[in-house]
Amino acid sequence: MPDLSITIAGIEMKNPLTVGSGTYGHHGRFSQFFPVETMGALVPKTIRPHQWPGNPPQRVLEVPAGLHSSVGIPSIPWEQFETEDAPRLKALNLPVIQSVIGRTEDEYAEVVRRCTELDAFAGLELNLSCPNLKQGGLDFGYDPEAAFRLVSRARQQTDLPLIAKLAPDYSSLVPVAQAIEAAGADAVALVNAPRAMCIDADTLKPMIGNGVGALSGPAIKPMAVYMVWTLYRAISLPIFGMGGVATYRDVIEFMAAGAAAVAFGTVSYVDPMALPRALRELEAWMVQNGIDDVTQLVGAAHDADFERPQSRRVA
Amino acid sequence: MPDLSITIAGIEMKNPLTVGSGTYGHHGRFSQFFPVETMGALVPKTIRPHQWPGNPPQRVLEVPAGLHSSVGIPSIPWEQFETEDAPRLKALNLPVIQSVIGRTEDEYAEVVRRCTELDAFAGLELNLSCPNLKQGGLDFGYDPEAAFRLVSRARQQTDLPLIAKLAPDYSSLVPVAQAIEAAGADAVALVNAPRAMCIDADTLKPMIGNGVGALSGPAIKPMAVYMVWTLYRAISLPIFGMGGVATYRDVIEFMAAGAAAVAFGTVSYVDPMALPRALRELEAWMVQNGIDDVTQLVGAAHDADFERPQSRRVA
Amino acid sequence: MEQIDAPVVSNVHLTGEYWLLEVEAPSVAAALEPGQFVNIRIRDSLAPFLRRPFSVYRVNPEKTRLQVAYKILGNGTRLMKETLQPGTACDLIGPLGKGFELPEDAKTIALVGRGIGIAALPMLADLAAARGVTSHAFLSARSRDNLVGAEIFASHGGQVFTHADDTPDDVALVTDHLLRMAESTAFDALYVCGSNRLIRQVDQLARARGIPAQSAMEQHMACGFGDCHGCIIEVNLDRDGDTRGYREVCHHGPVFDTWEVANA
Amino acid sequence: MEQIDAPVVSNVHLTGEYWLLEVEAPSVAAALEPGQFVNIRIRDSLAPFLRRPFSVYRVNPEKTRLQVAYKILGNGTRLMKETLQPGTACDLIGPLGKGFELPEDAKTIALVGRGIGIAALPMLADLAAARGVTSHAFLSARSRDNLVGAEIFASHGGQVFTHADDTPDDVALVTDHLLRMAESTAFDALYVCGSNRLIRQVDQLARARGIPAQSAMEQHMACGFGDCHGCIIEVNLDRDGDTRGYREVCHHGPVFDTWEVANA
Ligand SMILES: Cc1cc2nc3c(=O)[nH]c(=O)nc-3n(C[C@H](O)[C@H](O)[C@H](O)COP(=O)(O)OP(=O)(O)OC[C@H]3O[C@@H](n4cnc5c(N)ncnc54)[C@H](O)[C@@H]3O)c2cc1C
Ligand SMILES: Cc1cc2nc3c(=O)[nH]c(=O)nc-3n(C[C@H](O)[C@H](O)[C@H](O)COP(=O)(O)OP(=O)(O)OC[C@H]3O[C@@H](n4cnc5c(N)ncnc54)[C@H](O)[C@@H]3O)c2cc1C
Ligand SMILES: Cc1cc2nc3c(=O)[nH]c(=O)nc-3n(C[C@H](O)[C@H](O)[C@H](O)COP(=O)(O)O)c2cc1C
Ligand SMILES: Cc1cc2nc3c(=O)[nH]c(=O)nc-3n(C[C@H](O)[C@H](O)[C@H](O)COP(=O)(O)O)c2cc1C
Ligand code: FES
Ligand code: FES
Repeated sequence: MPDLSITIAGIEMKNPLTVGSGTYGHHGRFSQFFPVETMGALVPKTIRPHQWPGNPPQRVLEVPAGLHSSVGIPSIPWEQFETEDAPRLKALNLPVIQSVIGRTEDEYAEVVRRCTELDAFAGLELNLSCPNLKQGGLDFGYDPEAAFRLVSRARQQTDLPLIAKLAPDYSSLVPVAQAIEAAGADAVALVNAPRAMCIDADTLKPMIGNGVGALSGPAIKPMAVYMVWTLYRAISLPIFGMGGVATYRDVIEFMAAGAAAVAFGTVSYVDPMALPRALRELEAWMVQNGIDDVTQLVGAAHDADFERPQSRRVA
Repeated sequence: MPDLSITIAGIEMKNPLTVGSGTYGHHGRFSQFFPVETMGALVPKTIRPHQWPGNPPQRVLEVPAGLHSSVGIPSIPWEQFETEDAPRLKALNLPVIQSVIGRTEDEYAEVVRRCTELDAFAGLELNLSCPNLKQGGLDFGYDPEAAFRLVSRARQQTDLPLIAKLAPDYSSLVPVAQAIEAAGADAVALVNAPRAMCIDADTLKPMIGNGVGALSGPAIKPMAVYMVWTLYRAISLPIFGMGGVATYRDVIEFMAAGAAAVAFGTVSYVDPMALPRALRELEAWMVQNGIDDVTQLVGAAHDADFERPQSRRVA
Repeated sequence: MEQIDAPVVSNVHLTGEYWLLEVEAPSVAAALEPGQFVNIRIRDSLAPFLRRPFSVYRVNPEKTRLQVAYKILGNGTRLMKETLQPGTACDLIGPLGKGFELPEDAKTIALVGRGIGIAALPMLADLAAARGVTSHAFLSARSRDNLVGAEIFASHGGQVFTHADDTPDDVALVTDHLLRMAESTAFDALYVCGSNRLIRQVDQLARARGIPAQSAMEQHMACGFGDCHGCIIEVNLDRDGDTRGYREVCHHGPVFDTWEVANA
Repeated sequence: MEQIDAPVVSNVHLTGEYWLLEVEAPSVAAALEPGQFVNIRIRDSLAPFLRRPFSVYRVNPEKTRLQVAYKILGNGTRLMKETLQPGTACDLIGPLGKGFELPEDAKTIALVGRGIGIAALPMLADLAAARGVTSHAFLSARSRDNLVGAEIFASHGGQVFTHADDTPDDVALVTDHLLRMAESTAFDALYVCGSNRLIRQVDQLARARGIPAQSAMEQHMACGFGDCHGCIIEVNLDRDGDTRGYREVCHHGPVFDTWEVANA
């Protein structure tokens, strides 16, 4: 029996598989295709510190090898999250990493503090894909200084492992990740779904209610793998890799690029058993290839003589 | 008969369709599926000012709804380009916009000067997707200052219409485009194919000889449309739009987002008649919808009350 | 709700623009209620990428098979017609969503459908018949040959009124028949699917009579089982329409009370 | 070179892991030379996205049809087997690339193939026979039932030597047969496809005898017609291998002289 367990950002996962926030269940409620405890850790949908209905319809649309969506992170009232969802999540027999977002630095700090107080989570993920309206609408996660401040303030609010989640951006990727590392995050997660738009040739208007949406699914995988590979060379923090993962081979691909844990996202809508199947097949593949510890795969695609920056905070 | 002609960056095109540099023919030689004069303008593959063999094999790979490639812009010796290709291009009965690249600012300026002297082209396209090795390998096209200097120097070397071609990058998109506009370019082209990587789960190594490659084809279209839409709101320069275009509906989509001309790229490898078919169908669609001038489509997806920045240099 | 590989029994032309897919799916068929839907993965492939949601048209009396009546619209339904043939299996998730409620004491109901929206109603007619409830059907379509399943409604003994846009008759909307019949008939509940105009008319009649009315709704879906938050429509949260909110069609619906969706 | 919709005549199991597709393609078949290839779009769809290149196995005597022998490898070839059935048409570009050169004065040639590489050779054997050239075939595969097309080579009267890895015999490589025969036979040209080891052996023999030798090569392709620069392999630019360079398989090849590719 190969060892599939990993420790990432101090969180012990019995296997490296998890889910992309927002793609598996509402906060405390999940589809029941397989036991949630099958995965190594659960990342529920991002929660806001205030109620929010989300974006207007139409919210989802099929695009080539992917999904175009703009859900807008609807959030239930905080009291409901606190009294209904959090206890249900806490009762689960696996680490739960709650994803959070705010519209301002203060809101980010606020939701981190509140989530910490709930004492229900193994870690917190900061969803940095929020437009920073004070700075012309560029995502917090695209701006090294904004990201540094956000993570620093979150760090002050919590002793829980902190993961910062980035959307793909070529030019800011490395400086932002370095800023996040310097600010005391314990891990990074990437990629969040990049921004996208589809225009209807009949109406000449955007097809999604919000106009601008995201792109996810297999279409983005080659970009996501490149981003993980690049960050693995640039920072010492462990990486939650994702973007179009669908099979055990995709899991291996992301791990070889440098991810310590790998998340299933959009694929679960289409093939809800993709994660448990990949887990089984990953294990079989390891047996077949004589790999007895899954951590051996992490970063395996980097040149033999390549040395990773040394990890500072993380075991 | 609807009017399909456009004038972009001072270049008169009898229709808005063109090809993405590098996806239609070698410099002076094209596949003969349809007369090259069918399109509104021809953009041949990027030329370097010096000979270069290009990247090692394997160079291309199928990925979900797209192509992963790393050809590396092989270039024939300049003398050969000058004596064989340029005359052939000049003899064509359509505007030819030659794409150029350098490894340094000096090389960019040099190749712009030389191409201008050939007196064979209707315009020049600066391919800014070259890693700026002096600046840590970030593409010139991701750095507003580098892009400003490149375009300014190119501007000094030529009176030909100058088009700057960008790869997709969320955070630098607008500042770079503004820098390009300020430096005197006549148009922008986007998107070049974003960087990507595929790792083989059998060997745990990248599948492409160069390790890092590009992603092109329908997979990237929703991102490309978003980028065009964003730039249309931010700058006044006309836009050559591309990224995954395959049908006349994609042409309409890019034009509605803000492109004045639209380029067919990867699709031509799979469906070499895609461009002439789209042209026919676009015209039929215009007749059916009572649109008598194709320029009416440009930017049609923007809100009725949205006003575009005023064009400075361009008719 | 479960995911199964349902062997295809048949996949044949139904009428007009519609096809009928029948699959072997005992566990799903046995659990299905009228108005619920299934979500079909047409091919294990990236194109089409998403599943396609369809109302269940009918379940056989043994509850071992289910039928879907579908219209060829785009790439997914075209491939559905071409590739789901006997000998293959169909990857299907179901039953999904919340079905129609047939009040315990109902005696007479009206089923109002337009176009492919009619496909959500035969199973309800079957249930009504089984419970001894009389159902009258009011069907409309753009053309006569697209009046899907009229014979099913007729077979249960209720009246069937039809209206086709391409055939001149004495009504403007098929609901004119409904309103006329309602003058002399006490309906206990109304059901509607396929047109916002019909929903509004049915809702008005229901309000006037103080009887329940429900409608099956559609929205683009990514998952179909409540995970993606993708399939919302805006609904009335109160009968006066003073407060509005979003509800997921796959989870709170596809069946809504007409007062919720009358101005959707 | 042209793009056509070629009606499928048949698509049947050939032997071992191989299938045989036959299509109606008069203009392409008439223009084809042995060693050239066609590029097939299996479906008008995003999956598979790229075309798939295949050597032409044979052309019928009337030159109206062409055959492709293919191995089920991945998604593309699997769909090729499943969907290209009589009644459908196959979107095909061809003839592509540069074929084999058969010297005007050749009398005796050797054809050496391994695995699916053999599929590039029958058309050359047919041409040789038509020109009165004797061709001897040297075929190897992993297993006996994968020795594609042995009967074709035999039908032209030359000798056919085979070697299957799963069947013990007296040679290590099928080229051992070639070397033995070469002791008593004056070959005028050698042709090889399917294995780098075989190419090296054939190249050595050709160099020793001062005769031409050619090999058909493979590389991943995006376009197949010279537009993408994608399908290069590294080749010797001189016979000593002192200078090396890249050449596109679809344009300069797929047939190369063995000295070009002996250490590819
Ligand atoms: C609960 C529910 C029940 C339905 N029942 C039926 C039925 O019984 N018979 C029937 O013919 N159709 C039904 N539909 C509509 C059916 O789902 C669409 O016609 C089908 O998805 C079209 O797929 P396509 O690939 O052919 O079309 P395309 O237009 O190519 O599809 C592109 C995308 O849009 C989505 N889409 C297109 N139209 C609709 C629609 N009306 N509703 C939701 N998504 C859509 C597709 O699912 C796909 O993701 C139902 C829809 C829902 C939500
Ligand atoms: C000039 C030429 C002639 C060929 N002749 C034949 C033939 O006669 N019979 C035959 O069975 N095969 C032949 N091949 C190989 C054939 O193209 C591949 O087996 C086929 O493309 C595999 O597709 P797939 O989708 O089943 O496999 P996958 O592995 O799923 O394909 C994934 C991608 O890799 C490419 N690919 C995989 N293997 C090869 C390969 N060996 N060469 C080039 N591209 C590859 C595919 O085209 C596709 O783009 C030839 C290849 C070339 C270049
Ligand atoms: C419908 C939808 C909703 C999502 N919601 C969230 C979210 O709330 N928070 C978040 O961090 N990421 C969210 N994501 C992004 C995913 O977690 C993931 O990062 C992204 O989709 C890329 O992975 P994939 O291609 O495998 O889906 C969402 C994605 C989709 C498609
Ligand atoms: C194989 C290949 C080679 C390319 N070569 C060039 C090039 O030389 N110069 C350039 O500016 N863009 C080049 N491109 C990018 C295309 O012109 C285009 O910008 C990009 O592929 C996006 O469009 P598409 O998705 O329609 O292909 C190349 C793309 C491919 C796939
Ligand atoms: S379709 Fe995913 S929540 Fe309804
Ligand atoms: S496959 Fe495109 S150049 Fe050879």
